[in-house]
Amino acid sequence: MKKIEAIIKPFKLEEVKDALGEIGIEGMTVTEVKGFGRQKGHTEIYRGSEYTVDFLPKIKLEVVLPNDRVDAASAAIIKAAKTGKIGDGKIFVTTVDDSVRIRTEEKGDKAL
Amino acid sequence: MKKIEAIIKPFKLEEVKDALGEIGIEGMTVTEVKGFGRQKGHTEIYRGSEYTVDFLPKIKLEVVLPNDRVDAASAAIIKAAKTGKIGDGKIFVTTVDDSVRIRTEEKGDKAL
Amino acid sequence: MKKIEAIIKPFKLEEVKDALGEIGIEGMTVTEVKGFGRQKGHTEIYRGSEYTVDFLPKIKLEVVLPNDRVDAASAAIIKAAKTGKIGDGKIFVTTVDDSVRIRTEEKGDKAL
Amino acid sequence: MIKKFLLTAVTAITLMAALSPAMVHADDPKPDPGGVTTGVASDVPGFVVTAPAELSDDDKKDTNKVAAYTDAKKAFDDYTTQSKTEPLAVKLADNVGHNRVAINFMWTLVTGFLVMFMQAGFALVETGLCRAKNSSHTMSMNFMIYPMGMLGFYVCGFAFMFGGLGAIGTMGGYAGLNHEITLNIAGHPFGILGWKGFLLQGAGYDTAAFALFLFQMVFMDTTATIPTGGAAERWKFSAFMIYGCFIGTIMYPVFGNWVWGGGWLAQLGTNFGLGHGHVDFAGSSVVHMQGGVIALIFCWLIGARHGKYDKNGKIVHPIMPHNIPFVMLGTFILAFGWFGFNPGSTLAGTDLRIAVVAVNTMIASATAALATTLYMWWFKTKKPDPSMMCNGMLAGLVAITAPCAFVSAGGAALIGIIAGIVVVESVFFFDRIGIDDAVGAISVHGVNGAWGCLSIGLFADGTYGDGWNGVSGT
Amino acid sequence: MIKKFLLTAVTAITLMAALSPAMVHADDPKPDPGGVTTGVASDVPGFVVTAPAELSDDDKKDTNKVAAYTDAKKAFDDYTTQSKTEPLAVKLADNVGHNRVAINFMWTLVTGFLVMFMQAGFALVETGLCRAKNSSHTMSMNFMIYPMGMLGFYVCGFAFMFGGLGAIGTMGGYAGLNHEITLNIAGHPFGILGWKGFLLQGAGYDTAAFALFLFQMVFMDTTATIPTGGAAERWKFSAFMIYGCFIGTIMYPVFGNWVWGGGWLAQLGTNFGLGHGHVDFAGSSVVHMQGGVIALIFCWLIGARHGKYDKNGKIVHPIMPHNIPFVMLGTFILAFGWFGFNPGSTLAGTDLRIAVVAVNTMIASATAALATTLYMWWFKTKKPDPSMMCNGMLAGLVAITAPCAFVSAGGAALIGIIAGIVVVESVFFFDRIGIDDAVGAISVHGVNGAWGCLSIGLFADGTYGDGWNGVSGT
Amino acid sequence: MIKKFLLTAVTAITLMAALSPAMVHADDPKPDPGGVTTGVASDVPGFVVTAPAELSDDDKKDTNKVAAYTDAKKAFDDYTTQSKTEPLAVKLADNVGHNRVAINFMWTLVTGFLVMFMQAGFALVETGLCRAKNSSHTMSMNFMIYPMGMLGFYVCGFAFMFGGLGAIGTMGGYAGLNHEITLNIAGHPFGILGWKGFLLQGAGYDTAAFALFLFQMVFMDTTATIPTGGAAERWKFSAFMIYGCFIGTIMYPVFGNWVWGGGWLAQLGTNFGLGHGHVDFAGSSVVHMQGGVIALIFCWLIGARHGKYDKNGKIVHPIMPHNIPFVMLGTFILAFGWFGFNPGSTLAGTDLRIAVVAVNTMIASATAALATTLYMWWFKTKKPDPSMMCNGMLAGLVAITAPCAFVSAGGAALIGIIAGIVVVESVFFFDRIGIDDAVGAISVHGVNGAWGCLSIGLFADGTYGDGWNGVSGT
Ligand SMILES: Nc1ncnc2c1ncn2[C@@H]1O[C@H](COP(=O)(O)OP(=O)(O)O)[C@@H](O)[C@H]1O
Ligand SMILES: Nc1ncnc2c1ncn2[C@@H]1O[C@H](COP(=O)(O)OP(=O)(O)O)[C@@H](O)[C@H]1O
Ligand SMILES: Nc1ncnc2c1ncn2[C@@H]1O[C@H](COP(=O)(O)OP(=O)(O)O)[C@@H](O)[C@H]1O
Repeated sequence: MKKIEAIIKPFKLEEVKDALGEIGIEGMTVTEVKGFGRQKGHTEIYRGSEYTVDFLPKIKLEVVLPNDRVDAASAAIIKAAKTGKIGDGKIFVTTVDDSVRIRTEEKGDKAL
Repeated sequence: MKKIEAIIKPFKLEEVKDALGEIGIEGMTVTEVKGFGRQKGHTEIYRGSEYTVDFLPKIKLEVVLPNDRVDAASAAIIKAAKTGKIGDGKIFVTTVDDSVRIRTEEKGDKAL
Repeated sequence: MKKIEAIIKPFKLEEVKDALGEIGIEGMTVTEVKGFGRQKGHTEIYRGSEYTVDFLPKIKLEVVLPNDRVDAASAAIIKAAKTGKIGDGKIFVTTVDDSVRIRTEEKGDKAL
Repeated sequence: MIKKFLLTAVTAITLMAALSPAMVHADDPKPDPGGVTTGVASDVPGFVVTAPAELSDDDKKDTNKVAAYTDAKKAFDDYTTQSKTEPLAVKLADNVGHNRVAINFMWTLVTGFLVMFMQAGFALVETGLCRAKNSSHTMSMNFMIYPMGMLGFYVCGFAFMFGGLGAIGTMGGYAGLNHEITLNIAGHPFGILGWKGFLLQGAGYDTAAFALFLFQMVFMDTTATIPTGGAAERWKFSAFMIYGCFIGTIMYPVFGNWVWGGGWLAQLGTNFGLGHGHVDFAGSSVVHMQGGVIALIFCWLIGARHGKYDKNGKIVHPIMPHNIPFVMLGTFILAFGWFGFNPGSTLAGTDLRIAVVAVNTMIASATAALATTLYMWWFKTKKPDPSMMCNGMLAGLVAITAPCAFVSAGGAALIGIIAGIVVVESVFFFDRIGIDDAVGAISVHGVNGAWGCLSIGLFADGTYGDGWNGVSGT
Repeated sequence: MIKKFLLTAVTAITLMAALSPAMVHADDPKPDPGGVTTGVASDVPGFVVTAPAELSDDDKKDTNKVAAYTDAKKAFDDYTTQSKTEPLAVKLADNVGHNRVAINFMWTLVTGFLVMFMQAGFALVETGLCRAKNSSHTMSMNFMIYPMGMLGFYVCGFAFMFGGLGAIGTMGGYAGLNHEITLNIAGHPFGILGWKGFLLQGAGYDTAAFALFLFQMVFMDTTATIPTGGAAERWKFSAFMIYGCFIGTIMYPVFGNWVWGGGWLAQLGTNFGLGHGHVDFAGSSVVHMQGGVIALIFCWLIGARHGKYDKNGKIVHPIMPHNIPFVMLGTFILAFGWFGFNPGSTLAGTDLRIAVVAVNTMIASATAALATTLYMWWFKTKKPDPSMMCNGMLAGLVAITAPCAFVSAGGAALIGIIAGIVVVESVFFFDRIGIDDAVGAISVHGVNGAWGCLSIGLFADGTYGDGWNGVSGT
Repeated sequence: MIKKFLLTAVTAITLMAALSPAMVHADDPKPDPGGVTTGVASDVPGFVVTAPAELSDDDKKDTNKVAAYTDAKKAFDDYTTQSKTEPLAVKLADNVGHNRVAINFMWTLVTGFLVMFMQAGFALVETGLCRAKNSSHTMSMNFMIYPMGMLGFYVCGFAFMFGGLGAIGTMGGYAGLNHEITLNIAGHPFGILGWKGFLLQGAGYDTAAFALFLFQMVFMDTTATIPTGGAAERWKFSAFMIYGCFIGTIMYPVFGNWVWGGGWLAQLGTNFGLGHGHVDFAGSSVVHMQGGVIALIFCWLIGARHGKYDKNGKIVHPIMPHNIPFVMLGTFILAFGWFGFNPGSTLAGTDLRIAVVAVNTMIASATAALATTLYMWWFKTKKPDPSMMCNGMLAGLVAITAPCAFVSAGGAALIGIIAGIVVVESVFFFDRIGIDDAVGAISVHGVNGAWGCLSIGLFADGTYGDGWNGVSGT
């Protein structure tokens, strides 16, 4: 089993979720995160003094799925999340040794 | 070393923490996440127009522990988090290559 | 490729970010989490009844980087995040099989 | 479904009644809906001298009655002749009377508006002290109790409470509300319930009656809002709506009639010589104690909120307020509204005691807030507790409500200090015996409402209150 | 850059004009800036008897005119002789008149303050109903409309609207604002615009004119704030500032002059015998319908917010309120301010009808809120909807604004119920046809403003309103 | 622990004193706690003619003194005879006087309530401008300053400030507070401190004195709340409580006595012919400048908040407001309360200048808010800054506070514009020199308070203010 961790722009969440839904991936977990990368923050002025806002709001999407579904899933995510502008985000794939569905204690791929 | 990532229902956090405490696991990190899975969201009505709330609040629990403690820990989590109703959540186990305690720079299992 | 997951004290974020910047690491993702460890929470009193606050606010920093940069990065994080008081946090290193930059679909180290 | 048709039918009938202009019995005093005839020379205290009532035959045997009669007759004759030589003065007197009544109207209305604004204060305090997930529910309860209570009071509550009030002295002396159902027990009249002015029609359709309605209605709403605080976070909205129907129609008006509507509690003085009978200037007992007791019953019946107590009743997780700024803004709004609550109860801007009442209210709230803060800080939890500061100030305000017009500033200060300490002990007490009161309503309003009533006897200094409940002397 | 210099130049000139003390034409009534001469015996209704105007020759042929003249003459002579024998009464009359005018001043000012506070209510309702990310923008729009509107009204709006008002009856009868531009069409005078009292100078620098300015200015600001709610979340701040310049200077005052400033809508009665002409006691049409219509145009022109509708106009994502407690606190502040809005429109604390007006306002708001809640709960969405409860109460308040002084409590209750149901239907209607109104301003103010005007005819019960717009009889 | 016993002992003694009814010296004017004798014929301006004081022998040599005496004597005799023939008029005069005093009481109390509500405004502005983690602390400071300040003022502050005030002209002329400690320097009396009315007892236990207490107390609390804003987020709560004890007892009353209590600053006019002496209608200097200066000292002493400045004093992280809607709601509440602050300072609803004062206050707040917004937008930061908009409006309100009764609307507009620009410059200035003022209190209250005082001289237009501080002529 593999885990896809995708960092995407917040307003893209709806599209990415639908894209994954279309290829039959129903389960995912989403976290609000703050990203810092080549997409620089911007400077703001408050009562005459400047300050930079460098952490930008992003969404981290985690999907655990069987190995054979990884490429299809990441392709779907890329297609939905891509705007071509800087800061579109990243996809990281890591190996998951085991997974369990708490409700039924099913293990492995069945648990997803 | 292994990392257990458990996605559980928010009101179960207290019980899972106590369950892990009983088997001597003191350290863990908790994140508020939004889950999407077989447990469908529900439709709400606001001023006459319907909208679906499909992301449900869940809690992600991360515990890094030596390999030999993994099974005991996940059993404890399952026992505490299980309600038998859909949406109880998942447990994912991944390998951690190394870990360091920042305060003392201890490495490996001693760092947990 | 490797992923460094650092759990640090919130007011240290600025310093850790600058420290990583100095050794050329530009991209990272930050999440607000709640930590539970040897650093016990403290008991508070509200209208005469006591309650313990056991989950303390922490920041989780995730940086994916090529294998040869891992040691330099974790050394930098430790130097910046260390206060010597309990609860400074942990660093976990895990392997990342693959990574993709959504904007350009570049793969592997080039994607970071 | 039947429930719906039932209710639509009831509303239709009440509206038919509301619209049909009920006639006024010939012999009843004529109501003045246009506000044209209210406020005349007779409202100028001590100006118009009225002819004394004719002596009955046996009265005539009583020499001092006869002497009193002749004096009054002479004064009346002098007045009549003199008013012929001073027609302009007499004409002017009508306007002076109208000005006086206008001042009293304005005072009653403006203070009434301030008391109405206290609804927002209660809503904020209760929502702030509860959890964020329940803020919409708590706010909506506080929001809907205002219209529900008002309509109940409009349909029949006002008629029950003030149906038999008699003349509204300060606002033009309109005496159309003159029908009190009275039981005669052991030769003494026991006023039970008023029975006039339903739907503010007929005898009720008079400017003075309307002003009284507004003032008394916002008082009723204060009582209605207190239980929504006590039993917050566990009250099904539909059950709450049913409670809303009864508070304004029956629960408040009946007790209100007994104390303020000329009912038997007020008649205790005249009937049984018990001083002035049950004295309550601005409603520590009628409004706050009643609200506190209802809150106590609800908290008791519904039981505590999940997770607060473990099996054997020890507090495991105190349920934390989610927004302290809301709580304090709400308390400030309540303190601001309370300036309408106490001084307004004179129903007369021309009664200059309002300055003393306002200052007493302020002083008591200050000493109570300070006493609670220091008591918590030094003797109880070793730390200043923001939510208790607010409960302290509110306790002071509730306690001073009954005695505010009868005590001096020093008395008000002392009442406040005791209220401040009593509220802390009673919050702890109710927590200990397992009654989960979300906002401390039982302690602030119930316990301190009682203390307010007691304090009148202890601290009244006789500078005000002559002729209260028909008994002369302060 | 030129834009900046242009504007600084304009401000400099206006300020020069503002400071230079404009002179007052000799024959015009003398303004009283120090408030010393306002409020004298002539303000005591029915006290001073003035000499009747001399009869012209042909008048003399008309017997009843002659008879009327002689009676008036005799009354005048009696009064003059009598006032010689009662010098003290006459001297006292000045003070009684001053007291009466002081009561009216105080009532107008205090109710004016209450209406000013409604700005905070509108700001909270609008900000609460929009998304958190726009809360600063929505609050700032609501904040800046207050000074922008005021300055526009100060520079020329007040002069346009009340330039030709004539005597301010209740506040000392100052008649300096006497210049109305009138068109003569088919022999009838059509008042179009006032033309006196610019920058509150010359004839405008009088205490009564200032009191009127304060009261009418906060009314204007209520109209100005409504569109900021309707078109919230998509209005560039600079475009909003431009709107701010025009609402106070031209848009509101012109229509206001026609209805309240003695313009042709008010003259419909005297000109064409259409009853009292356009009657609007407290501004359902002038303030609320105007605000609602402006909101409708803005929402239509700017279009809906992104994401709310999909291509073919079906609502996909209703944009959720981010803070219900703000919305309900705002609605309470508005209900509190409304006690200034309606009763204040008498501009007279001595007009005791204020009590009836206040109670009618309260009852209508209650029945409307209840009607909306039950209608939504039972017939529409099967669940109580907090935001609609607030819209319901506001709809009731808007609807009762025009008829409030002319109807009985029963009438007010019915107006409220219909308003409560109308607002629900109209919110759904506008959502369906794709006009995205962030806070329901069009339905609450526009539609219910219209309903308010209609309801006067239906429910007026003749107990008040004699001599309105110069036409006797109620 | 001793600290606790010490304090409980002190409270016990003060309460003993507070309760014991202090006796009133025989020759002192009798206080009227019940409000029964206040407001009589003598309160009707120009009605009662009092007998002139007997001439001393050498006076008799001065012919015009003699002539003046005879005229006064004749007027008195005419009045006495005439009042015999018009007994009804004289009787009526008492009621007209009572009505007049009641109007003044009501105005002073209602405006006093509005000023009390400003506490909530200050609390919201300060909490909104600070960080969320400190919201409880900032709110609690603002909450507790109200009772602390009040009790200090009640115990001795009021006596120090108004002990030697003399007759309270507008509210029944009670002159019991007649003991001012005066130093005689170079033949001129320098009033330093009042010494009567401690614990509102004896001479203090009078309705007029209580009304004055309420009004002046809420003014003192405004001064007390300003420093909690300036030095927010870094003030230990216990240290704050100690500050709270001194502001109401010593700091404010001493300076207040000099300006308003008949002290030497007010006597500058009569002593040294310096015009009317230090004129301050509603407290730009007494309240705001004093608050601003105290805030300056606290910010300076405590130093800046961590993280705002780097080592060499450059601003690295401006500390951002956490809740703009709070700030703007607070500013609206302050603007609403300010209608009580300025117009209320006449202590007389019958002084019709209140309308001009209210409008001037409004206009100045509008021009200031607009000036600040445009100045920031165009010249300083190229973007409208919500928090500066609020500071601008508050600066306008503070600046107009002193001149509000003496200037025309144009003058008020200009004072506002200058205040709006001055506040921006001074916020930037204090930031630059390293004084970290969390809410801009120093600039808004201190600097603009000074500007308010200066502006009286520049813009007064002589339509009001005759006889101010005992010097005739405007
Ligand atoms: N090395 C990294 N490890 C973890 N997250 C990263 C890394 N680099 C970038 N990110 C995340 O991806 C987001 C976008 O990356 P960025 O470099 O700004 O744009 P792009 O990837 O399009 O060049 C960042 O905001 C950050 O959240
Ligand atoms: N493939 C997945 N990857 C990551 N998280 C998942 C996955 N599937 C489910 N989850 C998480 O587990 C939660 C519960 O799963 P769900 O399918 O709703 O119920 P159950 O596991 O009981 O069938 C989801 O809300 C989601 O947060
Ligand atoms: N086993 C673990 N797995 C994941 N996170 C942990 C673990 N142990 C500690 N943490 C995180 O590290 C933080 C600091 O650890 P703690 O034991 O409190 O202090 P220290 O590491 O200095 O002894 C904790 O608050 C928690 O967030």
